[in-house]
Amino acid sequence: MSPFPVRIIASFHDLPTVQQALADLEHQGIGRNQWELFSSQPVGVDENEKSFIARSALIGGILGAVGGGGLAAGTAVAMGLQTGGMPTVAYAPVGIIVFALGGLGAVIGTLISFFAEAGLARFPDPAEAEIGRRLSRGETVLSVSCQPHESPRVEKILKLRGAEVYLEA
Amino acid sequence: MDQAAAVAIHRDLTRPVLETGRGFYMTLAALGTVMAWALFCWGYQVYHGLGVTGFNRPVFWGVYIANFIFWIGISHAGTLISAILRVTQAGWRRPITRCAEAITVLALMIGPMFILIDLGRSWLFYWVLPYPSERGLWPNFRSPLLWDVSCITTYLIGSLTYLYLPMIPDLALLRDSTPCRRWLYRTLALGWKGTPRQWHRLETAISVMAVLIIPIAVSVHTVVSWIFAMTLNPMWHSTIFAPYFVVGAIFSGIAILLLAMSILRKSARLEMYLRPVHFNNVGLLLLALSLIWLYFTIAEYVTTWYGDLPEEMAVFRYKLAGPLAPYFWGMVACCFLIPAPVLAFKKTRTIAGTTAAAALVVVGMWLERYVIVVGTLTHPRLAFNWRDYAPTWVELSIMAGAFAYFAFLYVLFTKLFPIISVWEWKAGLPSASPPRPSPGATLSHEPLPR
Amino acid sequence: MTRARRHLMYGWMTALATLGSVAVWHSRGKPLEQPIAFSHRVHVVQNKIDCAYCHEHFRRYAVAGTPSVELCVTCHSGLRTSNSEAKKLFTFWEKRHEIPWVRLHQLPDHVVFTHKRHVRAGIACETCHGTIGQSDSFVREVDHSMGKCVDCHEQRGASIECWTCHK
Amino acid sequence: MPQWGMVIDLDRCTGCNACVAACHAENNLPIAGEEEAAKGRSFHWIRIERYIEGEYPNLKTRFIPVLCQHCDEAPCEPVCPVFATYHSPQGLNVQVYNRCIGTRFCANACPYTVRHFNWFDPRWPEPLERQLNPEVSVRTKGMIEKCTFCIQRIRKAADLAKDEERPVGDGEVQPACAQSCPTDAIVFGDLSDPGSRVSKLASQRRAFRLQEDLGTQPRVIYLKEGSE
Repeated sequence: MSPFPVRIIASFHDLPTVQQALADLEHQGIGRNQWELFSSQPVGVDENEKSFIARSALIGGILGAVGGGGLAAGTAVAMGLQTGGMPTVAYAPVGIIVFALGGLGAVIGTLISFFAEAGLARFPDPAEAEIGRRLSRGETVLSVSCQPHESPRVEKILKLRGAEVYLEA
Repeated sequence: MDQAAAVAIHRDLTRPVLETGRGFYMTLAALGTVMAWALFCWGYQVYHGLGVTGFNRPVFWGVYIANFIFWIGISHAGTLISAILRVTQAGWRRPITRCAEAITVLALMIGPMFILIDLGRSWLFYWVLPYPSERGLWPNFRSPLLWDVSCITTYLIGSLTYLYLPMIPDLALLRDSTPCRRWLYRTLALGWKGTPRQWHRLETAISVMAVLIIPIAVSVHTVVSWIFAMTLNPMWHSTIFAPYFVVGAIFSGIAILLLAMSILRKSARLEMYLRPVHFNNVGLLLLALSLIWLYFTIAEYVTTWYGDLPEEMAVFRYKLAGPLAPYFWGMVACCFLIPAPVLAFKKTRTIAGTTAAAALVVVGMWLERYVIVVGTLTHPRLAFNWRDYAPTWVELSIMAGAFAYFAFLYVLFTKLFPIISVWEWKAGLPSASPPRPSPGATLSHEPLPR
Repeated sequence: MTRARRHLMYGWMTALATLGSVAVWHSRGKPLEQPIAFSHRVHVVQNKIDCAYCHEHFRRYAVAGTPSVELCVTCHSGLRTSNSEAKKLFTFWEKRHEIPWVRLHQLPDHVVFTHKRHVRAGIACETCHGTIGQSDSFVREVDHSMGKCVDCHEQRGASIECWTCHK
Repeated sequence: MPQWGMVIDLDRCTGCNACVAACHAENNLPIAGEEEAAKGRSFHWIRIERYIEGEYPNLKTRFIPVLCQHCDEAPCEPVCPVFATYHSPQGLNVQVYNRCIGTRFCANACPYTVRHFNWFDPRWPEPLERQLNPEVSVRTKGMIEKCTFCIQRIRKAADLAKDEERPVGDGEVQPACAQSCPTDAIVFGDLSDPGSRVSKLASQRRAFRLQEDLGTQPRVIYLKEGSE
């Protein structure tokens, strides 16, 4: 249960207006933890929060490479069959498998960390259908959570910035 | 951004998804007929054995393997080109990236199919996969075919990811705005909301993938070429093969991308989005690749000719002056002699000009694959065994079926998903440069009404 | 988890369990019908006859062999058996006709197997043939899977080279 | 462990094809038929290659019986994705038919073109299907096959020798081709035994190997034709 019982959803026509509205809200003591922004366009975020995706790709790549090397070399040792006068573990083929599976690991690492960080592949919240409809019309949606007594004030600020507001309990 | 412009873009780019005309069904039906015939031919081949093809000893491979290389080459259209354009932040890439990435994924579904078709005992194809069995048998990683299995698997998963990631916001858009197939878009959008955090992570993931996919794509055609170059056969055992194949792959990939762009432009009414400038730019890329291809081809053939080794010269003569000469010179005409001048002059580098050049290049590159595979195999080292090869109706039908299958999948793809990235196009509009600073934190405070 | 989802999961589990048991039952195999209801148990356990007495080739040849009707009669003619099944033997004998035993084990064409090498290496019949000697019916007990062969060869240090067993 | 090898004396070869016929009978080779053979799909694990030198009327025909060379560094082996072909400790290049999935990569990699592919299920004209050798499997469609140095005969000899607790003697194993050669041009035996007939022949100055420059280390050693 959120400590803020009231959720106000407002849609704006463009991003700069939203940012002005957010500035207004902050002035009124409505902090970062109280609002959420939805946009159909790329928006910037706080760069202080580092993404783990690149490192995850690297880790996945290393795991894949080690796994690939193990698979290729292990198979050669386990089968123990001589072919073409090659050594049991022939380095060039192992290197190729290491490269390929390293790449695979990196791709999977990227994908998993992206899903985890972006909070995807989870059951959506039913309230989002309305937000989605507004986004698909090219609007930008701001959702503000607040205490009941704050809600008229928040609503007023948003409306002053030209938002179309609708309330939700 | 202008609201009206956004609405117009949204309408234009999702129109092919929403409006289905008679042409769509007729196209699918026509392609489906060809595919059904090819499927029958494949069944016929599996039932009777590979003898129904034109293969013999020593020409153990033919049209199927040529098609395998060709389609794996086509798959370099997308991912590699779109990745390079993304990494270099070419602004004009926006309308063509998804179109190209879809070609990659679909071509990668066609190419390996030919290995399956080419197997003598196709039903045992899973023996090349590493899995523990009671027999305790594993595949042989020393074999270039296993390198192919590994690299193509990686490439397929990588390019699927690379196609899918930038599609997520558009899938969410369709989920929220279309009346049809909502379950599909809801499932695929994975609950995308469009929060700043998601946008940021998406862009990070796309840029990581763009960097990753380039070496992976290069490795794929490298190992495809090594299937040939690792043998001791004359004119296969060549160090130039890996880069030669990669260049050829990108070359044919760009050509098929141009063709797809040209067809989409008309059939999906995207004239406003796929403009002459895009054809001009991709056409220039094609020209550059045509020149590089020519350089590699000359390097390959001149060294053979000058070295004058008897086994190699047998193949060389068979290709340039023997029964394969029409194919060889056709390749030279289609890959360089005709398209290069067309692409070189601004006057002919029009939409029609680049499309025609691209069509020729696709044909030319198919001929190149055929000449490489068949030329060498007809002339093994012991001259007693030399023999010609001609494909039979079974091989040609299956090949036609593969082309139809590719077109079928592509038509279906454009029906299910917007072929031009809606959000990327919107983000590329001049008025839409997204404000980067953190909202709420850095903006100036204006006096507020109480 | 929703109700429907849970039901779906139960459905899947039931289907898998059913498939599994069908597979197990299938691999156990059904007893074979023979022209004479021969009992290994009576011969081996009750009358203490050695396997080699009837399957006489196994020390020298690839196949162990089934006994000829003549061999059966050697013993049975001296026995006053009222057993109806044993009487069938004499109808074959009188017609000078071999008993059309139904073959229990047939290795695929690509496998080389000799009883001789295995017996001479000291492998007991029961190692592969299990309890057929104590059984009244004919059930295919020998596991012909390659994994079984390879495991045993590895344990005993025999060659696991492909061409040892494949032809 | 014996290291099997073969010597073929080209001076003695008359190109009579007896070895080809014997090999067919011994190893269950399918009869391709006229039509298929014309397409280049005949099966001969050993074939007599003919090279004609000179202009009419001064012709000289040379014969080389070519069979699988059982290379120590065989180009066909590493390319198989499923280990259907590998090198046995006795130096044989072996093909495991039932493991083969029919990529035909080995056949393309072989510089001697001695590998054969089963384009169809095997066929024999009546009554040849009744003389199949039970010790050799019948290959079905989609498999590669090739000369095995009559491994069934090697296996049989080794089995007998093991019973008698002695090594396989020289000359005890004879592949069908060697056995049927009327001029005794083909000799088979253990190359690691310096006293064996095959070793002695192989150390002659006439000895050469086919396409030696490729570094494939073949196990089949040819003796040059004498030049008078």
